[in-house]
Amino acid sequence: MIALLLLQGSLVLAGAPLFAGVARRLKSRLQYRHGPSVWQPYRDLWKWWSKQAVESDASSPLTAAAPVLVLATMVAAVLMVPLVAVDSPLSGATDLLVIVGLLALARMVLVLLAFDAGSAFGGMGGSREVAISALVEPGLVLALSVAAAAAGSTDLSVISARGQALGPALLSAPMLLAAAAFAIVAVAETGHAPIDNPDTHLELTMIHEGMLLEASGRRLAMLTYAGHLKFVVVVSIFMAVFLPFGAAAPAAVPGLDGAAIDPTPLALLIGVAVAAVKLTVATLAFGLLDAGLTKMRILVLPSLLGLATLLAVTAVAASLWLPS
Amino acid sequence: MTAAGIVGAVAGLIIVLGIALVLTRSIGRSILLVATQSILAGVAAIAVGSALGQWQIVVGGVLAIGFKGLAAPVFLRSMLRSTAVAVERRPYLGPRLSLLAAIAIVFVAATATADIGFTGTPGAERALPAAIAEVLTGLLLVMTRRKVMSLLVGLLVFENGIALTAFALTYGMPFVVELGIAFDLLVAVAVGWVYTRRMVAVLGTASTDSLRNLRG
Amino acid sequence: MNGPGMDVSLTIALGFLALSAAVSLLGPRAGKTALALAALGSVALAVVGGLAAFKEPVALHFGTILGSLSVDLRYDALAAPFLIALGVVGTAASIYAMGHHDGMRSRLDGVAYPAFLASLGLLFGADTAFAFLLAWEAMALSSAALVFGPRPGPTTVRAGYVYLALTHLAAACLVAAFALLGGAAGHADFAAMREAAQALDPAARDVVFLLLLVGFATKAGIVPLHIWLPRAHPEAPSHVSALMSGVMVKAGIFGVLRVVIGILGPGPAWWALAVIVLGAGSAVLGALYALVERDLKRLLAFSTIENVGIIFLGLGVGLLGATVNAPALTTLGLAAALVHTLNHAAFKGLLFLAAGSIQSATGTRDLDKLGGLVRAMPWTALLFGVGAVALAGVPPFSGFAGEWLIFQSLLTAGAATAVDPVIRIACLLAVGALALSVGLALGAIVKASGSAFLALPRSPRAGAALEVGRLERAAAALLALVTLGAGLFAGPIRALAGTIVEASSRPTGTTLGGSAPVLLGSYEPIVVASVLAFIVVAAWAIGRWRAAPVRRAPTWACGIAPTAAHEYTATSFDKPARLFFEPILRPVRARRVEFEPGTPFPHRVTYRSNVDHLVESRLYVPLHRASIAFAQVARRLQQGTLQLYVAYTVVALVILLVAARP
Amino acid sequence: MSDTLVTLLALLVLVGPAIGGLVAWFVPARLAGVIGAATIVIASVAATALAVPGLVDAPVVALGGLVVVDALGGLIVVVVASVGLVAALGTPAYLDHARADGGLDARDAARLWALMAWFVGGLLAVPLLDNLGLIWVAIEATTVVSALLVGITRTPAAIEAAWKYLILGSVGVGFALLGTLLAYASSVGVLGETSDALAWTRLLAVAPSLDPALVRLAFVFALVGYGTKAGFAPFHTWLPDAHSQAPSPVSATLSGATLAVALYALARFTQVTTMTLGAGLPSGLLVTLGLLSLAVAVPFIVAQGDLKRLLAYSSIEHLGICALALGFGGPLALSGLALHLVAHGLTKASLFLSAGGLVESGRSRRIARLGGAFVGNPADGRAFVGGALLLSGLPPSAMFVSEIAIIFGGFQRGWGFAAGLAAILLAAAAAGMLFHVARVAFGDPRRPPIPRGRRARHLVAVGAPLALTALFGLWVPGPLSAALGRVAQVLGGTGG
Repeated sequence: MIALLLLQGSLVLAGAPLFAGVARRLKSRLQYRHGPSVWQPYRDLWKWWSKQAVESDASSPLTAAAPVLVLATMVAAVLMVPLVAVDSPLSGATDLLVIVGLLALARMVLVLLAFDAGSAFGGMGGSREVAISALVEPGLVLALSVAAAAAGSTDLSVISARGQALGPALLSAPMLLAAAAFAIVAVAETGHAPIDNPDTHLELTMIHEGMLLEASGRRLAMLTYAGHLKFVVVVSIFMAVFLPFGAAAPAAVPGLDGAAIDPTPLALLIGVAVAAVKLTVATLAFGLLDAGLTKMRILVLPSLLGLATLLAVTAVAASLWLPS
Repeated sequence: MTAAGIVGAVAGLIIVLGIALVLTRSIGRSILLVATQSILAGVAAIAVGSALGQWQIVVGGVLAIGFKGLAAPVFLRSMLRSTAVAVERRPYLGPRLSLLAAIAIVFVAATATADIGFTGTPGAERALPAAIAEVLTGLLLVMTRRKVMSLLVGLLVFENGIALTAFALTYGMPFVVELGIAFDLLVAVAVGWVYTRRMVAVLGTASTDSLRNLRG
Repeated sequence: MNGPGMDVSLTIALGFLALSAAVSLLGPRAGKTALALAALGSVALAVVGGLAAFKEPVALHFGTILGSLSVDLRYDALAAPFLIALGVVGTAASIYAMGHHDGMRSRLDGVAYPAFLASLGLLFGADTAFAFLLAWEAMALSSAALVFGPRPGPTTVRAGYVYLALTHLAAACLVAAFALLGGAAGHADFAAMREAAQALDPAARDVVFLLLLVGFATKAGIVPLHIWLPRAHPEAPSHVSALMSGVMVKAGIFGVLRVVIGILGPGPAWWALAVIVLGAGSAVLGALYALVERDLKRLLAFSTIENVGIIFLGLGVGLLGATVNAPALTTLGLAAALVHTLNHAAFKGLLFLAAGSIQSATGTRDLDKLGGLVRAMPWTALLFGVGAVALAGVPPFSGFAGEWLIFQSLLTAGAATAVDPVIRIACLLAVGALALSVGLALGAIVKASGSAFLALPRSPRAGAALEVGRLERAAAALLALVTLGAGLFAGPIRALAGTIVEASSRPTGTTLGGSAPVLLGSYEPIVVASVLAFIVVAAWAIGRWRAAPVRRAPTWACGIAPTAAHEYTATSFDKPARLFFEPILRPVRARRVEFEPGTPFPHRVTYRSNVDHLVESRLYVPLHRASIAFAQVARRLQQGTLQLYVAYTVVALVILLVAARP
Repeated sequence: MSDTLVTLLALLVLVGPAIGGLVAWFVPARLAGVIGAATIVIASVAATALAVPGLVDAPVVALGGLVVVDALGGLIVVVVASVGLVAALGTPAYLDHARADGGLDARDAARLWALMAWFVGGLLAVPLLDNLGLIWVAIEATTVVSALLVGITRTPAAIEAAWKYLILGSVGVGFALLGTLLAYASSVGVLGETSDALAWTRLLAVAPSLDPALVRLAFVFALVGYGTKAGFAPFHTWLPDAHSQAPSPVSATLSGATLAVALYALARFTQVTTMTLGAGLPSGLLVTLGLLSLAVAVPFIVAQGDLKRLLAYSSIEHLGICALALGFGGPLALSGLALHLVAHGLTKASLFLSAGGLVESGRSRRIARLGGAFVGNPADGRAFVGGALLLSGLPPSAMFVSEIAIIFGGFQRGWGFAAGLAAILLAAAAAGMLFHVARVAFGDPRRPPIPRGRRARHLVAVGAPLALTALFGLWVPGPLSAALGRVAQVLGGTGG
């Protein structure tokens, strides 16, 4: 278990900014721009890390504490999500509801941070984030609960183990509907087009960026890095529940005392490779979305997110009548 | 003339007086009619009492004559004098309708007694319908007259009806109770007299039209 | 020493409360000692709760009032958690009141407050219908007295009246229900009623269920019977609203557990469906109205409606388990409801106390006029923060622990093949509704804490606020500790709740619950908390390692000097939500722009937006108007003519004669 | 107790008030006050002394069988005596105010005391007499005397109320006489033409053999007659006018005692009829009229504008509950009825006195103009609010106990639907009452109220009954609960 913890932790912590770079690079190339190099996020993080932090004189100690809390939550979430192997590093202690809860905790601290500086843009970003996340939650949880009800447990490791065992039969109608719903919700959660524009600093349109506007120096670095981690967490939930194939399954022959022994080193290597491929594919998909779609008007969002919830609801109804 | 014969005759007379009461408009005349009714009933009681040799019934008759025949009309007369108008100008029931009502009352009284069909004292078969007719006439008067004195007259007729029923069923109630009833009735009329004077003094009229502002 | 311990501590508790009432009669000066006695009384009640949880229940007979109506008490396992909640929140509220300026406003408060605590204590132990109803109405009357207070303004009078009238009407339903239930049993104690209830024919059982549901849902504040809650709570002094939201509202939950499930027993499936639908509706609407509320205490009151809705979801699953005779599901559902009831009692009590501190420091509850309190009131900010994270339902805090269990029970019910599909879908959709309400609640509490504590103060009073006294902070700190503890030790509390549900069902003979709740997923709060803590420390250390000192500068506001006017107020914060949920909220906007005379430049812009509470405007207002209109028409019966009245008598006589024909 | 003492007490109660009243009528005002109050107090104490043994164990017989006091009679005597005392205590304060603002002159004050003496004397006599005829005479006498009391203030409204009370009362009670007469006719066949034939003790003994047709008619007429006096709907139309226009001590006695006495007379008829025809007819009619009274009272309470009329309609509502209880029968409902009569008598008497105080200090009867009672007239204000809370059946009140007993009793006896409907109507009426009470109690007074003299007697008269009602709500003392049980047993008859 410790090996998995270290392996998955280090890989994700190292690789997260890369995926952001790849997405941005793809978007610019699709827009016939050369665009920054794929490693640019690392340079940004390092630059902010060494700069002096400036905070508003109206702010409270929360401005110092919030970035640390958000980053810690995201790192914890990374360790609780099965990515490399079927089991997440902390698989015994948490399930999908806890991870969704952690995302909510991070969001709460971020919105409070947005309030703290007393600027209009922070408030605007925070209020939109809250309203959108309220619409996202039902779709998100319902989609996941379809899989949970089918698997008979809300632990992600159990769900992905079952998915892996089922193989292609996993993609039955309810699961597909749930996957579609989750996809829409994932876009809203990670802040990509058509709901939010991750690269813009145009005050009226940014949601996630708006909350970070007042952060600077190491705080900005932490918050941006947390954003990258969040992307990995959301994608790995999607993969674990809907595309668990290839993740390192526990060894085929259970150990003497019947407990599943840790996956063999070879399986782990395959797992890492497969995870990398999956993450890249997702990044490219989000990149395509960013390039292809413009940002929707905020008042039209309920219809899109309502569609996601509707898909989830139909998935739930279908899951009762069709064998999922 | 046997006791039953006297009772029968008196009953017939009382019914006629009842019809007259319903038709008349002048309050003076209605007071006279109700007084004669009471006296007749008293006379019938005395006759039957002396015939049967029961002193209670005789004393009952005397009480009826004394209280309802004489004392009550005195109060009613003085009430009449205290107000200018002595005629029921617009009772709630027109002349034709009141005639119809009087006949209906007699008809209803007759069928009611036949329907109930229990036997009271001898001669009751004539007295009971008259009694019930008087009860209904009394109620009709109270429901259709506007002047306060007429209401009291209606009450007296209603009371006569009940006394006659008592007489028809059991030759009246035990003496103490008869005394109490008569006394209460007299005090009721006296209170009516007091309030009529007060009403004329304060409201200036004796008609119930001015007694209609306590609502809801 | 199992039995006597309980009645000794109960008499001590009631003794303290009676003493408190007596001392308060001596005059306002004795307020503090009276409240101290009330605090001791609450502690004693908590002790009784503790004993009841682990000892065998003991019957205490207080005396017969009239014929077969007697007051008997029996504190069993089910009463234990509620008593403990009452004890803890009661102690905190009393200590808070000791330090608060309107803790003991008059002699009436002095008597009503201990009476309120005592009636709640008696309610949880009532073992006969009469004792239950006596405690129920005494609770309503004493809390109404506290809401009215010595010098109530017109809004307080309206709020107090609506509260008392609705509670009294609900109590009438309870009286009818108990009468129906106890009809054959001759109103002996609950045990005899339990047998009688099984013998009732199904139609009668349905009527009893509906009456009980209306009675208990009104007290719990379930939509559409909730309109008194957001009116009464803000008018009461904060320590009383903490008790009302924390414990009194739970009397409705206790009623469902004790009477509907305990006495009436399992019924047809639509019972569970009704409870689940009501729960989901209340959760979503409660959270939605909380999000768009500007008054801090009304916001907390609406969030109580949301949390009670969530608890009803748990109760619904419990009822469902009893219907399909799946003991594991019943234990899970009821344990989830019990855990969230206790957690909510603690963190909502904490939030109301903190809100009380804000109101006494700034003199207002309007979030738009607050702001920047964190600098002047750091302690209150921290304590409100603890309550806020609990209310937001984020791990590893106590709100999440309860909601996680409710999620588990709904998912278990959804996955249970024994349940017919319609209800399984309802359970799974309830999962969506619960998720929506949690999201909205997070928005509401973030708006409240952000606009109250952070950035610049938006009114002179908020700017000049001072931290509240030591006692008030200590009381809130007590509840904060309980909240944090309940969050971390959710695992053991969960198991304890399972055993309590199972123990309280044993004497009934019906196998209501199995062992500790069987869960679909795993959630070890201690592991999650320690991982988080470790990473936070590591990140903080790395963040501080050779970092340049932080420079403070005014916020950049496009070149003009930043003022409080630039900030996002509470109203502006929930504008997107108001627009997103426009069909339900029907926001009404009034904008007035005053220009400098003769110039196109606006001198002042006033903006008012309020939300139309549909339940009230579509259901209660027309109902009220219709009843007044009917009364006006009925009053024409008495329009004054003497002759008509005599006609009434004669007509009635004729009807009676006809009716009495042999 | 020795025979001579019993006879002395009986005579004192039956004859004393008449003489006392007569003396008070012709004596100047100040002396009349003393004599009148003394008469009422002595008569009440004597009656209670006579009745209590009957309440606790075997019925008391006096004056050769003319006076018989069993548990039910004893209870009514206690109710009338206590209400009489409260009214007597409250009268001086009322007279001070009425004479101060010119409503009554010295002659009227003396006359009021005399009439009050006769009124309470008549009411005390009814439960003692063992003769239905004499009971009717006593009730008619009280009606006539109270008619004089209602209109004593000579205002147009008072005169109108007095007339309506007199006419409607006489018509109603006339039917009661018809009922008594028919009962007498039915018993003459069995007992012969002696005055015993009207003694309800004998009637009860010989009831099964009475002529059913006559008894049926007798019950219907008695129900209409005594129903009018007890204020059952639809015969209630005189009650709001009379109780709201009468001086407050008079309306206290009217509401507290007269309605109970009328119910007592009706209860006697119900007993006899139940023994003869079985419980079917009486309980059916009583439950119907009870529900009708509740239903009629609710809209008038909800949309009421006048303070005293509010209390009058609440009396109609509470007598409706008593009719229900009498109709339900059974030990629980009937002991609830007994407790309810006591509690309602006490609370309503105190409420009318405090309402009188509020009307005087607020100088208006309109509820809308009587705001700020707590500030303007704290003594009466607090008493009124406390009394109203007790009246609407909130816990510390004995009416909470009795209403639950009656509703539970109703379900037990199979009247599920009626009892359930009654519970809802009661709550609606209570909600209406609380709405008006809140308007009166809080807010700031519209006009500077004149400080009412804090006459100690008025405060005792208003406070003591409320304290008693609250006490009985929490703890019914041993002897009282035993007495209530005996009343229920007596009322329940053998049917039980």
